[in-house]
Amino acid sequence: MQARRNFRQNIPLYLMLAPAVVLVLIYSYTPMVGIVMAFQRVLPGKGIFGSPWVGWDNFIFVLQMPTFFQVLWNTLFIAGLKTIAGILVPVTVALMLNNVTGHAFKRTVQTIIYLPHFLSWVILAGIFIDILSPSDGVVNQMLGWVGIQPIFFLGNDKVFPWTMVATDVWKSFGFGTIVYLSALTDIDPALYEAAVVDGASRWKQTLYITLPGIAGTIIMLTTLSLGNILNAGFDQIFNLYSPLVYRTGDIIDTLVYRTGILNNQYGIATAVGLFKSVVSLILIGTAYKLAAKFADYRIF
Amino acid sequence: MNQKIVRLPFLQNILNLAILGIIALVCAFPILHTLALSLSSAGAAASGRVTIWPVEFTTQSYRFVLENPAFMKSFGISLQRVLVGVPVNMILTILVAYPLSRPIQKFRQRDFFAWFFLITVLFSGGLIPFYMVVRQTGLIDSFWALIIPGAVPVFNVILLVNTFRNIPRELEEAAAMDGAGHWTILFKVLIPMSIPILATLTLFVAVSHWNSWFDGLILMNSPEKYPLQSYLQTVIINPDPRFMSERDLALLRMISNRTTRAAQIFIAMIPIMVIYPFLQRFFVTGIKLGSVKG
Amino acid sequence: MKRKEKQPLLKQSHLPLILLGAVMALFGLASALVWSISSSQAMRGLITAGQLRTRIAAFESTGGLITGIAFFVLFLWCIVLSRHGARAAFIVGIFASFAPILTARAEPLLFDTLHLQLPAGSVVAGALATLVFALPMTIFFIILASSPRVPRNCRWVSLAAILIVLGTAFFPILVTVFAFLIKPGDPAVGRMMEVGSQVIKLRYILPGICLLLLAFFSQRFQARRVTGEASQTSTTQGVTQ
Amino acid sequence: MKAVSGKTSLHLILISVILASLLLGACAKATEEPASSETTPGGNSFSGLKLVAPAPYDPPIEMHSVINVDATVKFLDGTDIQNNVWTRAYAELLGIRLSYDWVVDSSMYNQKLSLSVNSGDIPDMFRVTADQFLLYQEAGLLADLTAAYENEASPQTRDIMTQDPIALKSAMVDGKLYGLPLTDASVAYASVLWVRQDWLDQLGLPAPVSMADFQEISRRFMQDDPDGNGVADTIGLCVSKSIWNSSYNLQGYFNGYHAYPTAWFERDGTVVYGSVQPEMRDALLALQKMYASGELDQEFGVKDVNAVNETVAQGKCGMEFGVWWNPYHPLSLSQQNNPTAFWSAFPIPSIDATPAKSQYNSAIGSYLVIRNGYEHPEALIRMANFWTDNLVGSQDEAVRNTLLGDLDAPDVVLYKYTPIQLWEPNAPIKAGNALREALAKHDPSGLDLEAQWRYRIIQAYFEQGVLEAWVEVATNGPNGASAILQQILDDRGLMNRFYGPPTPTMATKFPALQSMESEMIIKVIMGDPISKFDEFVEDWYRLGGTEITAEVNQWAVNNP
Repeated sequence: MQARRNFRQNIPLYLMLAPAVVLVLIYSYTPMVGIVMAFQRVLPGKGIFGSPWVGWDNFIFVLQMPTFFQVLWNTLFIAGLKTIAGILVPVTVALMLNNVTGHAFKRTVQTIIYLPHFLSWVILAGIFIDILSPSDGVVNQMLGWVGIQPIFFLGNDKVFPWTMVATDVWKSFGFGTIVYLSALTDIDPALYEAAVVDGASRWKQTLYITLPGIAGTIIMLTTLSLGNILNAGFDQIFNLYSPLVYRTGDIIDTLVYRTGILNNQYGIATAVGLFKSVVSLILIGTAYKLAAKFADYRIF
Repeated sequence: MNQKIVRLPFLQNILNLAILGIIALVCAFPILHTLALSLSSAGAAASGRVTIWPVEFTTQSYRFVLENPAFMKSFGISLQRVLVGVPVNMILTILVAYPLSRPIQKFRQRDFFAWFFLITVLFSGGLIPFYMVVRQTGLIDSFWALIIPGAVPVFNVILLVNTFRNIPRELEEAAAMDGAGHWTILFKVLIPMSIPILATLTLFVAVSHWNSWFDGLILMNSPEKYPLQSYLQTVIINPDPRFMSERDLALLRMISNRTTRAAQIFIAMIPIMVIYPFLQRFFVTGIKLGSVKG
Repeated sequence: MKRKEKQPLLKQSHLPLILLGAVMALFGLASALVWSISSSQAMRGLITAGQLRTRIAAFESTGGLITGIAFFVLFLWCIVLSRHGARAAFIVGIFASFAPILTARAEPLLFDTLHLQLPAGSVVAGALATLVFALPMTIFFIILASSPRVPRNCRWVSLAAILIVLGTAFFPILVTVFAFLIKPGDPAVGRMMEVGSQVIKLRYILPGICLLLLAFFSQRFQARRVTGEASQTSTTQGVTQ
Repeated sequence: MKAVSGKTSLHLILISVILASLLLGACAKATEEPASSETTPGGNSFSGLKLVAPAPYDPPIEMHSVINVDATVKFLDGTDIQNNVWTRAYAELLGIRLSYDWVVDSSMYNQKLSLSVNSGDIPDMFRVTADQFLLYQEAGLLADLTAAYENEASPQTRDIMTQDPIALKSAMVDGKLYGLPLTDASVAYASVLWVRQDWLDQLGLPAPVSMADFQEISRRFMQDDPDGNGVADTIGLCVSKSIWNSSYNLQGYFNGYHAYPTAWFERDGTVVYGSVQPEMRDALLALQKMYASGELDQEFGVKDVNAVNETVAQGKCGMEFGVWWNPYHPLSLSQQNNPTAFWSAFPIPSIDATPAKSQYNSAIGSYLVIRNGYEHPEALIRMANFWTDNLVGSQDEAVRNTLLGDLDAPDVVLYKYTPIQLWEPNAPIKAGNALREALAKHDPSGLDLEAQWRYRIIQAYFEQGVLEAWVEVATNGPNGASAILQQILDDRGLMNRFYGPPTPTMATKFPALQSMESEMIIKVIMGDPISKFDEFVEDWYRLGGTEITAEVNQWAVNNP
């Protein structure tokens, strides 16, 4: 009885969920059948059911690919640097902004640094290709004034990963700053007054009050980004990389795209994709456990 | 709670302001440079004399771009996509977030549905199966292919679920006492209380529709149907010169030289810069409510 | 206002003008020959482009120098022997004598000393050298055509010569600028280039012939006037045309 | 009052003369209005044109295809990709109603094709790359065209298909033809030696025939400051760090020593890999000496093509190995600050009596294929015939204006509306020879429009001293680069014996071997001991070279 009454009462809930569930079933779950391709030698035109089953061969082939570990290292290197920089820069900028008294200046700086976050990587790629070009790019011109030889930011494979990190930080540190700024405003001002009474220097105040105050937010944001460590930014790199920098610029997603779509090796591409999904599942799992323990943040 | 801000000593304050000014300039410079480039003459741009200020001012490239039918058509498609896509996404996000925010006792299958949506973020079948499904559902080369497949933005759902959970239970129980059903609770209590987060999500969804380029390239059958970013991707990330004849290269240089590219980039930024200040007020509080409190 | 009395171009003999016209025509003929022979050899692959360039450069530098000096001396001589309008014309004309000297040295002057960087640089250098010849000669003929003292036939010849100098000087350059900068690949421009390459050969020849004609008419006018005076029939109002 | 009127009339005439000269300038502008082309390209019918076409299909057949476009593709008003002069020609003259399932930007063509074929949506006729061709053939998706080719191919099409020896062979699997190769001149990718001719003349040096001449010229170019700026900054040979590129490459130098790096060739009966052959050793030693004496740029190992373009523009570069069209780019850069700069092309000098051979790979990039199961595979052959019979080598200006593109609207390129474009492989050589004959006869009438234009440019160089025209003279003029291509095609060329898809071991191991190879070459040139080459040869065989060589020989057996 209780179950049926509950059910009748919850009918509106099911009605609400129905459209979304149907759409997600069609466009997210049915394609998941394609994961089977990771264990097949995919023949074009035969679709998913006609290709022969090869078991773990694709994965073995991937592990033998000399470029695979280089790509894995690139992904971890670029994503890792992005995460670290994605924390340090916003925190410092938030601290600096916090010390600004002029309200108008604070708001304009906030508005300007937050705008790049909303621009698409296609637009930004167009802009960066133009200003970073070795021959007539503005950045190299400025370097020229200081006497530094022009650097081929997007073509030299030693410099490329660092350009990716720098441009990504340029785009997204505004978002992080806003979050940390709002966390800073939550710290109880009484703590500051007590510290001033004890004669703590400004530096000590930052160290013992401000940082612990926002530590929770920092940990929470870090663990969240730890989850998608393997997504080192497909949009950004796809629009900015070129054969010149494949050695250090290629990441898992771009490798999957090239081997899959361009070289028609769908089995291998899906295998790499599956490997990445499993690893990021494990990472996200641990990340959320850490987040729950430290900053008591739970999704549901 | 007027927090007494301890003023920095004079020198440090100036230094702080200066550094922040430089940071703001570094952020704004590329955008200003693009604007300056788009307003300069092709000759000035080629010889690299343009930094922040337009050299040999001319609106020639804007006239050229605005007369270019392909650009205007894709601009229209992107606008259409945002106008249709945002309401669809927001409605579905709200409809999903409400049931998932009900307490477990009331709605025992809540966690099942939660994981149902979360898994789609972690696993995707890959491009080929997705393309096949979109083709079988007859969406290839239709405007709806840009809207329907991505209709349920799961990250936004998570943010909204948290917001709904933070709204104090008493308000709901009070409404329930007066015999309000789920729908009235949703519309009368929850939505009015979470206007800031809804504004933030609207901005995020609008921006993601405006900025997405990959689905346009893959799912559309002819360049006339590309949304703006897909069109820009083919024009700005210029094609491989190796396979072009001299005549094509000369023609391409005329079509996508630096100033016309800059003009197209800048026009693509205008909508975002227009709606951005209006919604900025909301999302500082919105973000705090959604992700931080937890 | 007393009507000016017509006079021959030069006082005594017209030798300098004749020589000037002859030297100019001969130099034109010589350079046309050198250009067409060596270019046809080069086109058949008998000599390489490098050898063609050196041969032309050698001819233009030595030949140009001698002709330039000859022009200069003859023009001076004409200035001495002429009065009023004719003298003014010859004074302007003397500047044209620098043109042959300049042709061989236009490129090194423009690009090595001045370090200019121009698209179609050699076309510009060619135009410069032509300008140094065409401008003074055009003004020379304009002065002669418009000064009342000059005999009528000479004025008609000068009139025609203006067009000839302008045509032979600037038409080829106009065509080359069109071909390389404004409308590459256009068949109409292609046909004009064919004409242009023939016209360029006449650059010195036709003006030279015009000078010879001037000398001839002026001398005939001088001879007829002498016979006229001898027969004492001229009235004070001026000579019957 | 006759005198007064006489004087004024003279003044009037004078003024009119000056006006006339202004008009002279104006009339030059008159040529700007395009001659009104008789046939309005939009809606013309083909009756006015002399076109060769077989009896059309009755009733007309449907054919679905796909095509790529890019920003340069333009349409005349009233036409678009689905309805234009080419689709109308196929429909009216051949009875084939061609329609495009999808049209995509060139940069996304391969992705879109791979997506639609793999999801079972295969067009009737479409263009594929070499890898896709083999993959789809292996999956049984492609129709057998052997019969259709034998019965329907016109002599003109057969000539085009056989001009490049390996074109048809690369499109055959087990003796059956599965696609029409989109022909391109493989020989156009062979290397020739480009030398600064004005420096040669200035220093009075002879043309480089032997490698000894080459070394002498390189030394003199480096020492004698030919650009005359008083600074010893000129380099003998320009090389970039991508040493197998289409310009500033090293394979030309190695070919002079009869070594053929990165290429496979037959030696005493078996197919061997060039980079590990003994001749490489002497070439490397010679290059090492050149580097040590300063004839090579000291930082060539880190300079990419753009950086080396810079040295050419500054007039520091004396010689380079590159392809035949290098004057168009990058050598034209050397004219920036020295208008008398002039490069000449020479065949590869040889170290000994036997003339050196330039190596080149097969340039067949893509194929036209028909879906297996399509009822009319011969339609593709008929469409190919329509192109070759009416366009290749034809002087009919009306046909070319209607089908290829009207010179009065130069930026509307009509032939881009059809994937079936069969350009004559040896076109550059044939055009060059035709041009040279016309130059010798001083009569351009026999040439097509574009060649006539090149004739005029060369004429302007020779007869009016327009130095910028050297680019045309150096490529198509007398003993220009296209003439050398003819020699390479006859007996002074070596086609890479292996032109198949990567063999299994090659797919996994070859990239690593290749990067090992180029690193070794650059290091040895920059001073490492020659023993590094010997070590490389051992490592190459040990790390997969032996299996790859065996597989290549296996492939060579059934691909003569």
